[in-house]
Amino acid sequence: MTSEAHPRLNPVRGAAALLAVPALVLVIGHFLPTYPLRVLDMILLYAVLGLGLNIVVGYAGLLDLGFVAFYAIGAYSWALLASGQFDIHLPFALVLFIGAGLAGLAGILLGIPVLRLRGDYLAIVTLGFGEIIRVLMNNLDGLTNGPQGIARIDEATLFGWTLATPLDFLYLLVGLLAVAFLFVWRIQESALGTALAAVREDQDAARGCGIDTTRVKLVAFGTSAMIGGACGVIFAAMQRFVSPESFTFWESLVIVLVIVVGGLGNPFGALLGATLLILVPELLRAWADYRLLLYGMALVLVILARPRGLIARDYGPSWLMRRLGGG
Amino acid sequence: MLRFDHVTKQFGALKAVDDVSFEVKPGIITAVIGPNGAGKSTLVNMAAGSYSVSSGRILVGEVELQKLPKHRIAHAGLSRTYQNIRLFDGMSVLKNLEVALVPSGIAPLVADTFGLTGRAAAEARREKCHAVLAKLGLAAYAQRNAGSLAYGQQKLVELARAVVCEPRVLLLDEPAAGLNHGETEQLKQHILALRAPGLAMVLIEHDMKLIMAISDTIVVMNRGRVLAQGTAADIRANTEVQEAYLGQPGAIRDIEAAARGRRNRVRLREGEGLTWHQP
Amino acid sequence: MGSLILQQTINALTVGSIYALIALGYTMVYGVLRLINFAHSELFTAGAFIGLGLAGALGVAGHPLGGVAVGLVTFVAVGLIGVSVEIVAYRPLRGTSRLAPMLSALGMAVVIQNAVMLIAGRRPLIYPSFLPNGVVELFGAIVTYKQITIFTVAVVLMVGLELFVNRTTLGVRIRAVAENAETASLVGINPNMAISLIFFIGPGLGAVAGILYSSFYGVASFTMGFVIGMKAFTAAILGGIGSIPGAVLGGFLLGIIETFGTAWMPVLTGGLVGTEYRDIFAFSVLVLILLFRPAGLLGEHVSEETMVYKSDF
Amino acid sequence: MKLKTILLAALAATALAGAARADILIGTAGPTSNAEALFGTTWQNGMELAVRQANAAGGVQGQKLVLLREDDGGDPKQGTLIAQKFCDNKDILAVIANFNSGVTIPSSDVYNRCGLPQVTNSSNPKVTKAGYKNLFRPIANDLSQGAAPAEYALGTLKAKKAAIVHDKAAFGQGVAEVFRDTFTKGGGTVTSFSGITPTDVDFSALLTTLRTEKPDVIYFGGVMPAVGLFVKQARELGITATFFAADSAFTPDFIAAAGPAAEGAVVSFQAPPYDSSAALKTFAADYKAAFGEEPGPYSAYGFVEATIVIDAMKKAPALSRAALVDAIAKSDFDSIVGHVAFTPAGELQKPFIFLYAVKGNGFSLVK
Repeated sequence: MTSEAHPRLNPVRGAAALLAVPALVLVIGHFLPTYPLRVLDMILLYAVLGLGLNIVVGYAGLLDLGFVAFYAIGAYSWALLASGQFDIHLPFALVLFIGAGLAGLAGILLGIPVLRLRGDYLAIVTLGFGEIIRVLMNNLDGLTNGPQGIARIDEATLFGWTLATPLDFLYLLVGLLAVAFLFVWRIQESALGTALAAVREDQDAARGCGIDTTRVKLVAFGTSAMIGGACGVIFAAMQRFVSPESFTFWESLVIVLVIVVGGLGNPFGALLGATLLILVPELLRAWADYRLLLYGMALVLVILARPRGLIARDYGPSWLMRRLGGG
Repeated sequence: MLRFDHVTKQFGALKAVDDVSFEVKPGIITAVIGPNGAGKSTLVNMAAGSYSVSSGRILVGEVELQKLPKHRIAHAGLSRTYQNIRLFDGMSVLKNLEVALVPSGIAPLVADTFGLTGRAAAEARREKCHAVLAKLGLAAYAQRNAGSLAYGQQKLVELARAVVCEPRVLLLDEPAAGLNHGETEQLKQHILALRAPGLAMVLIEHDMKLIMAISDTIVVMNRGRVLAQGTAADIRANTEVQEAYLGQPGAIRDIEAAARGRRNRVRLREGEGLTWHQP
Repeated sequence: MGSLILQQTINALTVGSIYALIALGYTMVYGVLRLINFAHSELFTAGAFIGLGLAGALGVAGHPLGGVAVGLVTFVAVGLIGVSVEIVAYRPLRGTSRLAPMLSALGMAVVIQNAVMLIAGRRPLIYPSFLPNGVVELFGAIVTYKQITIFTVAVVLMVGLELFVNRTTLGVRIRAVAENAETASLVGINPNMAISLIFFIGPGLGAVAGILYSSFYGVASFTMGFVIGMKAFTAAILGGIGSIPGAVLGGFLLGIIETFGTAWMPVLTGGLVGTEYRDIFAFSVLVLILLFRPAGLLGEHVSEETMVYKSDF
Repeated sequence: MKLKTILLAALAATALAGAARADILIGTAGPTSNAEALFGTTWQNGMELAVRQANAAGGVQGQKLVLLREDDGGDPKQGTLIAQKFCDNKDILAVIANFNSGVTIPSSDVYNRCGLPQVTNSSNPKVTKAGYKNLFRPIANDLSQGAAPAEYALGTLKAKKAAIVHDKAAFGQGVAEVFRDTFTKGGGTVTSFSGITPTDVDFSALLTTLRTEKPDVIYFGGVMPAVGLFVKQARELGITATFFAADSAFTPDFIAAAGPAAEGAVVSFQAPPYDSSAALKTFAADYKAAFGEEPGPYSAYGFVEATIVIDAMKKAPALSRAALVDAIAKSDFDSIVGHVAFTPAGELQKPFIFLYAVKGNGFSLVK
């Protein structure tokens, strides 16, 4: 009976499946011209962002419309701690943790007052928070250099390996994506995931079952913010320039769209959604003027056809593992 | 075990529950009956923390429930079912039950997420859920989505979810509402089977046959106040109760009929299950 | 000092009138469907451009009376667009999840904005004012006829809407559906009909706001909807989303908060917080209101006890 | 109907891409969507005009030129993606990109890595700080653009007090800060230095405060349409100070938007008046013939930037990226706006700034 609920994986197949895909992506990366490679980098970055936001939106059912704030905090961490701005030059690995940590902290600090709000109100407050952070980045000239942004950020070096080319970042991002993927999958399968799902399905009943919903939501918020922060650090390292215009409300929406189009609460959904939302606008470049119009139409059509996303919640990694393990 | 001590709930000008005091003892089934609007559900919702308490105390053992946040009430040993089913529709039946067993506190949660507590603890929780499902005849549905089950089965899943965490007090809010005869019969058997020395069960129900068949003591409420309490026979004899149910002659007939049938089967020991607090 | 305060109040009421008119569209849709209609701000923009096109076609640009005609026709035209948007992009999603229609609304916002861009061009268009010219001095403050007209039109429309919703059969039906769509349909009210009506009136009012706005500022650009939409939405929340008087109050209040915040915050904080924080005032107010009075100022206070919905999205 | 249009556009785009392979390609990226769509589009139209004229004159070494126009949306992320796309396309020999400083800075890293000559229109002084040899800026940077009006206000207008407003965007704040510093250094007093948001349309609150400061001049660091609205609303509130604005306001739109309020406003621009020289007059007429509208605020710059690239192609010993970098660095000719020659840092040797005042329906040169 339990084997049905929680299949024992065939470890060889499981490991093969887990390693094969990232390895394949890396191999492909070596043969790609640089432009598609950069696009691939962006897809992976947004996939990780999607995985992070999914914890809050997909698992816990809380709409966060200000996710870009955490991304911005991460990006500015690297920009401030590894540039000539204050002449601080910390190592990349350390800032990755600082950025993620600061973002997580911001998530928790924001979460404490707002997480008792429900649904739409939470969405609106997070939206307001996202905008406030962006306006602060734009206005605190002494700290962030305001609208001019911070240029000439250090090249990232990870244990002697300098991240310079898009291919370098592909390695980093594939690694990060793998870690994030395993992490969110683990959350989904663990007691925390169960608690988050209960919060999503029926908050009151969840509390009736003894779930401290506020605290569980806080954990989700903080974790997701941390992932957003880590992505921000990497984004700043890739661009070597940050300015407030990279962190508009539109970015938050794109990340929400990544998971909603791909499939809420499904890690595969974030991967598919990121692929579509980054790739489609690039492919539509040929249409120039009609690009955004078509993009908007495609969005509406996808949502009308599959309101719960392209990949249903149930067909996640656990399902795949069952298929592989049982097959 | 569960004690209401001068409990009042005020909704604006309306006193939905007005200075109610009684105690529910472990090991038996206590029914709370009364016409619509009598305050039964309000009472349950206050005990479960869904409503705040305007004044008075609700105690499980020495713990004052009205001071606790809602989720701590569950930790204090009180669990409930809902009048309108409130299952986690999008989750499997098994997961629905696992929710009730999620460890509390951040540290255990984080430890569990990273697999630090090992598989054993999670396995043990899962086994427990399976055991309860088996007991309630739901084993076959463990992997089904709760929302996809038939109404009667959903009611049972809710019951399973309420008992899997081994509560000391179990509040059943109209468990038989909407069930057909066969399902009600099945439910009756399950409730009786759940009777245990350490468990105080409170049953709110409109189905008088079911009440008379399984409850050991009865509290009658009307207009927010306790009108009468006692065995089925006491209740039947109470003129105030008859007045309250005037216009519902069928109900009073049910009470009488059921009480007659029951007297022969169960002998209720005096003084057990119901204690009076005179205002 | 007195005239300064008066001047700022007049400024605030002008901006507030426009916020309030747009906020009505958000609040009505939200009240019935619990949907944040992101496309609303773009319909506001579309209204300004359609009005401009009409005025050009009819040759009435710049005439106040012509403005009334243009306003009426634009109201209907944009109202019909609003109704179609609902039928095409929101109705099929009703009952799926709360997230899907909202994102569909976002998609529609992108579509409408770019359609306006492709049709009307990227260049901000100089807008012929439909408002009368002239100035009166009032205790040292300068009040333009334009400001007076905007305020009057807005107040007339808002009072009209309030009367419509409370005094007419159609209005009562809308309220019934807003209260509870299921019960309303039991007593024979077609919820779709009421919802269509809301998607006619809301965008229609938004379109009029678009014309007033562009007439007042003298320019219309295809991107102008987004920010003003956010502000108007804030106003709707501030007043209590779902409440019509709330949206009006919220609009005026937000106008006042922004104006006085912008004017005095730099003085009060010794220049630390400057005028560039204008948008933050709006959003901070939004956040604070939601934290301490989630139902808004005039919204019905919904305690957790009486909320009977399961999942949020 | 709409579908048909889209399909036609798609076909056209495909046809263009197909034909382009044999030709010399010049890439350009700027914001042709979002808030700055007007600037980006008319700027690119200016280049398009230069390319068409060059083709009509026989192209370069017998080959036709094709301008590949991309939309970066003013978004740094898209800017770098486009940069890489251009880098990867070996047929692209030069790019004119980007319009926004915030996009140019990260993109210039990418262009530098593939040695693609980049001519930029973004005026922030930081843009050229990286010292990239392949990056050229044939326009005055914010330093010159902010300083000239301040000197004029102090010297010619004898202004004592200035209020400064900027739109809190990279360009607007940049020039406003230069104006402030120059004005203060020259002995003037700055009564206030306020930021607004670029999307603002209502300045009444700020203006009511400014009115009490009674400044002699008000400098507005920002772009259209905000600058037009600002001037108009200021006059409506009875503010009589002389206005100063940056080059974005050098367009008939500004006069139309502000109406009579624009009269006397001083605008800096990097070209002599359109009607001052035959070349500029021709440009304006040609532009109107080609695109059916008046040139945008940055059309002339786009035209000049494309001309620089085309001129370099004609003079370069070989048609390669590296050869073009050298050839552009050696640019030495008179464009429609003035003489083009670069410093080793890629800046214009003699940045030209002209000040105009609004007179009636036109601009007249004041300095």
